[in-house]
Amino acid sequence: MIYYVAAFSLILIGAYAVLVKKNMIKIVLGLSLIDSGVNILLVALGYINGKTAPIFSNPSLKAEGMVDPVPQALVLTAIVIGVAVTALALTIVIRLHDHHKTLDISKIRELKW
Amino acid sequence: MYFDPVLMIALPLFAAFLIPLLGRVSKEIPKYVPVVMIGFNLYESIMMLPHSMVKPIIVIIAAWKPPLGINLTIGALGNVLALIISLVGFVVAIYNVRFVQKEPTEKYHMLYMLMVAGATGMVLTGDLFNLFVFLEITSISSYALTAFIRDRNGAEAAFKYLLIGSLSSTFVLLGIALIYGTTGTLNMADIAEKIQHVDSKITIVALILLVTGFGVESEMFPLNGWAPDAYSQAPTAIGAAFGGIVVKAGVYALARLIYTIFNFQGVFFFILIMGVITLLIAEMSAIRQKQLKRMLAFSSIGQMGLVLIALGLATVRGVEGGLFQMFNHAMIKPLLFLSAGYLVYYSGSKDISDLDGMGRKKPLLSFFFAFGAFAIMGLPPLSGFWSKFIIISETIRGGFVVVAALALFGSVIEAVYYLRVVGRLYFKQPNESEKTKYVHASAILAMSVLALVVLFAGLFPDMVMSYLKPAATELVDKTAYIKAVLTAGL
Amino acid sequence: MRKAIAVIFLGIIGYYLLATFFNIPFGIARVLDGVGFKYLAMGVPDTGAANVVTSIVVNFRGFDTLGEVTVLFLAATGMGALLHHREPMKRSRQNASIIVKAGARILFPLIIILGAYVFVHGHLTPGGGFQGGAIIASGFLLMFMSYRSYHVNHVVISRVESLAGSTFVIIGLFGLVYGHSFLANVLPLGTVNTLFSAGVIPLIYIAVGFKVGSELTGLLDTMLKTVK
Amino acid sequence: METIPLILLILFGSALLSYVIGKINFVLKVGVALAGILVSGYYFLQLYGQAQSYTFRLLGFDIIWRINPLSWFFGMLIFGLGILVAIFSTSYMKNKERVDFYCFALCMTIASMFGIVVSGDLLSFFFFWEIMTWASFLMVIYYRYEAQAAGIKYFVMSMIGAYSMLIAILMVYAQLGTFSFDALASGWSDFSVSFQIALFVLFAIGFGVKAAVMPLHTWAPDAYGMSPAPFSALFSGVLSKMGIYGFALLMFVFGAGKLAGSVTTIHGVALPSYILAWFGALTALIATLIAVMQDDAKKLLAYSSVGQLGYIILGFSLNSSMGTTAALFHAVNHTIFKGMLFLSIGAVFYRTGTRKLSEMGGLISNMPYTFFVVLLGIITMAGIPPLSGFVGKWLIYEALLEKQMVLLAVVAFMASTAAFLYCYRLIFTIFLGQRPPRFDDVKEVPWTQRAPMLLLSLLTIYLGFYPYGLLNLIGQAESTVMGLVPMNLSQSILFNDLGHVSTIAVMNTVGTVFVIVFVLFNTLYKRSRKVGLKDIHTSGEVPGPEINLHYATDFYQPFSRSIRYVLERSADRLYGQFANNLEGFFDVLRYVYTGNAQTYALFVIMFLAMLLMFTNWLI
Amino acid sequence: MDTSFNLWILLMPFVGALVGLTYMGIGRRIIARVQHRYGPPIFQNIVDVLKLYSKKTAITHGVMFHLAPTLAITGTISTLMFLPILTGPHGIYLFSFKGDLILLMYIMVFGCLAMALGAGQSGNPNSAIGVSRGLSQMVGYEAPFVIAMVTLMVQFNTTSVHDIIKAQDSFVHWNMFQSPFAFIAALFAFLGFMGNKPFDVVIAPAEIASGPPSEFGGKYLALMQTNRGMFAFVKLVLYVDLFMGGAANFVSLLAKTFFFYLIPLFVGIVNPRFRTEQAITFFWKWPTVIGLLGFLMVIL
Repeated sequence: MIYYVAAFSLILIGAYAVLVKKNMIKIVLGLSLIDSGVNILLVALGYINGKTAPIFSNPSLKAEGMVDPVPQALVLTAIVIGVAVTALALTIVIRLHDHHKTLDISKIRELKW
Repeated sequence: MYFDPVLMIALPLFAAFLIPLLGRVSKEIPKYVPVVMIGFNLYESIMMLPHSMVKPIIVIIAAWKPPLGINLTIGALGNVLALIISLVGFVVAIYNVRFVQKEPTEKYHMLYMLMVAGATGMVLTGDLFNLFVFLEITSISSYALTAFIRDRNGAEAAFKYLLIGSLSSTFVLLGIALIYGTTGTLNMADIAEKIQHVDSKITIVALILLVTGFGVESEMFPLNGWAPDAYSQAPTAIGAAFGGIVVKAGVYALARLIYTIFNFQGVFFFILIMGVITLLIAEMSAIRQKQLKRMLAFSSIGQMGLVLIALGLATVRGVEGGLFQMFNHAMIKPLLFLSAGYLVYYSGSKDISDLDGMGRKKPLLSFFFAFGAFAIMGLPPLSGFWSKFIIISETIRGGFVVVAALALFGSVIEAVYYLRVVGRLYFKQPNESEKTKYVHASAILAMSVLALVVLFAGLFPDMVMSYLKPAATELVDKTAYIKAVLTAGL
Repeated sequence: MRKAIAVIFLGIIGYYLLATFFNIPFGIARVLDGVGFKYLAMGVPDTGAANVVTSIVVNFRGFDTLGEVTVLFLAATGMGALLHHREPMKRSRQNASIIVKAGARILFPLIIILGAYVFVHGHLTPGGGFQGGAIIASGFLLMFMSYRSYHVNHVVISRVESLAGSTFVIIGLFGLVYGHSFLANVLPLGTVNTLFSAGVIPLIYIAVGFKVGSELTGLLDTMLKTVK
Repeated sequence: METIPLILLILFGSALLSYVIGKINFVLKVGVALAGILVSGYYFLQLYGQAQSYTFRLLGFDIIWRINPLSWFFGMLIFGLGILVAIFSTSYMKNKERVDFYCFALCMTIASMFGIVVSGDLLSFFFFWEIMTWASFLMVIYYRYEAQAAGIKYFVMSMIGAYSMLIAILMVYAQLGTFSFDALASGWSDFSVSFQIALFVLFAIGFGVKAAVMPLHTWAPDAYGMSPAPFSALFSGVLSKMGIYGFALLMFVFGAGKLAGSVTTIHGVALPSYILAWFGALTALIATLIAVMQDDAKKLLAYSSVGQLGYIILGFSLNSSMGTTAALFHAVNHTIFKGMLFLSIGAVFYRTGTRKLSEMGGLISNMPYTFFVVLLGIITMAGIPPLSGFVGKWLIYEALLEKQMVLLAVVAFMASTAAFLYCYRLIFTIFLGQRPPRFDDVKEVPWTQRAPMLLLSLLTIYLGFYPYGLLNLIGQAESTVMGLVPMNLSQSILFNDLGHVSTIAVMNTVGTVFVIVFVLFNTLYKRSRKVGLKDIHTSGEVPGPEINLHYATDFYQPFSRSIRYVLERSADRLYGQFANNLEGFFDVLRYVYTGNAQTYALFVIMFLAMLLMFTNWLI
Repeated sequence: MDTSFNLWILLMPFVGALVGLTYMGIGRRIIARVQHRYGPPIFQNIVDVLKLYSKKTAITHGVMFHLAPTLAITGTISTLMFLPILTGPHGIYLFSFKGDLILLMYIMVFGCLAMALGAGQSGNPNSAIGVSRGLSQMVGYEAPFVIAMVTLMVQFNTTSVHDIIKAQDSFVHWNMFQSPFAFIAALFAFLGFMGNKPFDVVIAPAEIASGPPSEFGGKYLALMQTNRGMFAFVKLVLYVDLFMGGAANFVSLLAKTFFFYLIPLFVGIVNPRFRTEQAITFFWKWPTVIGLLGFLMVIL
């Protein structure tokens, strides 16, 4: 259970950062926090008590003794997506900084109504 | 004869990887690669149309049968939407060839092609996580394209879109995690079958997470904060593409969700209500807009609201109307955006008030804009009328007379602000006419293709409807879909 | 004010999500006939890869990985498009201390070898293309941080990137032409736990490794270009 | 190829053709338009007695196009005035620009009107209704720059009308599952009372906008005023009749008249139609009072036609055979004299270039034919006996008295007397009185414009003398389509259990008396001396050329002071204010998009939280 | 058609004109008597008309001006034709069986329109102002008149004048007593019709030089005067038919019509002139209210 709680607390802290923090870099950090939270959750879903990683390094290992591999595959993809989004977000933050000379998101509100 | 449908996604990706290499060879080639690739997609979806009407074409990837491997299910619905996306993509690609002058054109074309490929992927895939991956491809390319114009607002719009888009993708991921946690499979048909046995408390939360995620992409009311900025600040061609492609894929995903995967009756009524609210608020804020493109953005959100209403009706005829409306919107909105782009380009400023008398200086452009405006308002001889008529008749048949009245009130508002712009084009004294720049031939070709399709669909609606009926039936009763997918391998 | 609203609503969401997740029992195999256990059962015999996760990532759900690679490619092109020749910001950046420079010179080749090892043995040991590429990129990051003047030749990076990406797709097309579906495993599986086993998987993972490695270094390079 | 789709094809074809070929030269475009209308008119005449019908399926709905006496009757109006307007506009539009746009809109409007009249089911009815709306909208905005406001107001109001009608149509479709008229006619009685009333109100709003019933009429003066003269003749003459055709359908073919059984009735008429009667009567009175005060000729005629339409609606809502005959007869009258007057105003505008009554005067010697046409026009409009106007008025009063509707009769009478005021104002300020020097060399309009006007005026005389041909046609339409007992015209006099008038006797007496007096008066005396215009009794000193002796501005100043109350209440300003604060409300709504990315993110989170709470509470 | 009928058709206009003019002569003498002077002989009006007829020359301002008097006279004569003048055994009905009350109400306007058109073409601003005042006032007094007429029609459930006359068979059943409110409203309207003092703003002698007919001279004026006389006679006969059960023989016709002629005369003598809007609002206040009271009587 503790893993779920950990994952969700990570997600909520990240979301809090996104919603409240003014500095855009912190927002992007919040986003990546949420990503990592979700990833932890995904892996936790696949875990089965008392079983090992799904790698048949030596023939003696049996299929029953292994954890569910699919969430781990999904996490792999999710992490890379997280990286891509964060990279793009940071580029856009750089561009915004070029134009607006500030990182405070509440100051960048020209497109409204 | 059609090639293996997976090429519709594989080839564009392959071309995207190759463009940097080709770029070295000669500066000109990247410009035409998207046209070729999306043209191939168009050819492919047209050729597949007769087959998919009869029985969904199941394409197995990596030689593993559906529940294990990923598969593309090209049913009537998927095929129709793929056709729409590739048609709009093709037309806008033609428009792009000449319109994009700014330096990293090579990268622009790559991003554009991948966006179209991502959207096609979303529409065709039969696997939930694969849908998420293609959603990510489409949204990331849209983030990059929104910020493509190097001015103050482009980056701001892109950041808003990115922030909300990534939030939505996390919710989708959470939803997928929840579904996998309870059903243990990722194939849509498989999930649809196994979801009944799961305790309804969990499935409803999964549904909410997924609906919120895809709702952001299909511009439901509280979630569409990003849409007006993204549409208006993106380059013209991309604005048109947003309306025609990205949002379509989002709405398809939402429809696939509520119709096939979950069967929870309350959600239809909820979608209906959200559709009406989206329509009204979008139309009401559109009427007060000062800038042309931002007004078109709001009107596009309004049209999506109408589609959501149609989807919320949960009857075959209603879904048919929704699909027809999607088709019309996909044809008309790019026409409006492209002509608006040129009008803004010539009048020098984005504001509507500076469009006075453009009807005199640029008669052809203003004619296209007026034609689009008349079509979107739903005036009889054009196709907009039929789709709106079917949707409203189905809403009233479903008993939601108040909803129908509100939708009609929305379209009256829409008529007002479109007429104001058309009026300004034709009826105001043209201010002094500075040097007249000519309109690129490729743009004219693109717009006239769209206009002809709209007129043709308006005069012969039965032709279009004959393809939409099987699509709607396939969406509404999911048993056929599940059976087709799960027995594909045997 | 905004803080209060945010906390309240996040609390509500947290409460409800946790409530639903508590219904999902942790740590026991909830769904017996789930896809995961099928993969475990047929993972080794059918794909020949010892590491079942790799076989899922590359073979069973290879299409996802293709999408995956395009996402990364997109991020790289996006960054390239957005940060196109803008004049870099003026910020002082002095060289790292001598210890770091010396250490970096020694460690750099080792890191590259480790990365290569990881993505070559993707189908045997834990890790694979993505992890290996990341390690290689971290090696380059080390060099960037230690030497102020160090920068990578961008043309080579993008060429490697495209080549790797296109090899991935070409292998897929091979599957289509020879096997009966895109990304099908065409080469012989070979014996389990040996280097040349599990057919196409190692080839794909090597391509992915190169791609991820070059892309991440490319990202770092464009980021660094923004600062003189 | 059956005649009905053939006619429609020709009309729509000629519309497109005249626009496309129009680019080449002038004669072709107007020629094509005129040819198109003439040929389809010829085919239409062949349809006289037949009851043809042509059905096909479209989008899963079945479309029926049929012709029956009632639709033939209205088709006659369309083609009658349509052909004359086309002939008139061949010369009127000679040197104007954008004539191909004009011909396109003209043909499209005529085609869509014919479509409405011919359609046998609600879907094609609505389809052509919308085409008519935007085709006439194109025409209203013909004079580009100042016509935009009028055009948008017209378009929005007719959209509102059309959409309320759409809701009614679809409610019917929801209940009956089919659009066809006869299914609706048979199914109408077994709807619940509240459903019937809802349908009645929605349809009434839809048709009321087009027939310019009082609260919904604000678009009419601007739209008629702004559109080019020949089209405004068609606009008020025939286009408003489509609203009347709608009412005819609603009251009799759909059977809203049978509503009486289930709803409280007054004087044997169901409450909703009684209220409609009051709307019609008040429209007649108030529109006429406003018309008296207008200075622009077209606005005056526009308000007057709103008033006359009020009469027709009054006739329909009486739900009696006499009432319907009165309404249909008056509809024909209205088309004829409104067509005449608008065409003659157009002719005057064609020559003098101005429509303001105060700027004109004394054109009788310059344009005698137009004067004669306007004279006959106002005599018919005021309903003075020898001409056909009186017959229409007589039928309406008989119908009202037959139903013992006393107050309505008084209001109708008052409206027709007040009508007399603006008739005189129209003819006096333009043709009589002193002529401003700049109009001295004004010539008469060419024959292509005079012929249609004169033809129409001869028609009023013929109908005044022998209306029974037309009354038979109406009787035929009533008995077959509307299920009403037509008026008996046995002894070829207007007969009703209350009283009777022999129109032949009236015409004969007036004619012979005039001839006798004229002969007596002229032969006994040699010709009298003609004096110049300025040579008048001004007690001695001769008025100089610059003194304006033409009393035209503020013609009914004392009268306007006495009806000040009515003039202040203008529905137009009311709608204007309503639209403004509606738009103000929209403005407030727009501020939801604050522009701050975090607020949007907060919206998403709130949406999710609300949803979770709601569904959790639900399950 | 028997000869007496043809004879009456030719004679009746002249009889009407003579009776009308003599009433006007008598009226002028009565007004003079009230103003302490003798006033001209009774047949003064007839003599003036004959003098005007004998005039050789006359000026005209155009076609409409020339036709106006003829049309006016035609209007009045044709109204006369449709009016049952003498009821009873050997009554004079002329064409009255061919038309009904609504026809009469409308054909009376024919004459006024003709005169208005003539005045319009005369080019004299005074006549134009006179016409506009006349028309506005007409709308004023039309209200009570119409209410009275409609009450009668609804009460006897007929629109033909003959049935109304038949319904008033005996003295007691005259409409004057049967429907008093309608009668009073009609009387107020009658004041407006006759255009005497309180409501003579139309021809206001001082202000606008005798209003519409100011430009008419010579034989046109003559025709105008005969028309005024005949029109007065027509209105009197109509009122007699409607409210006094029509006249059996000529003497009772003269008596009844003279009784009606005196009412506006006496009212005119004592009252100053109303402005146009005062006149209109006057007619729309009390007379209309009384008329509506008549309604309630009929409906209940």
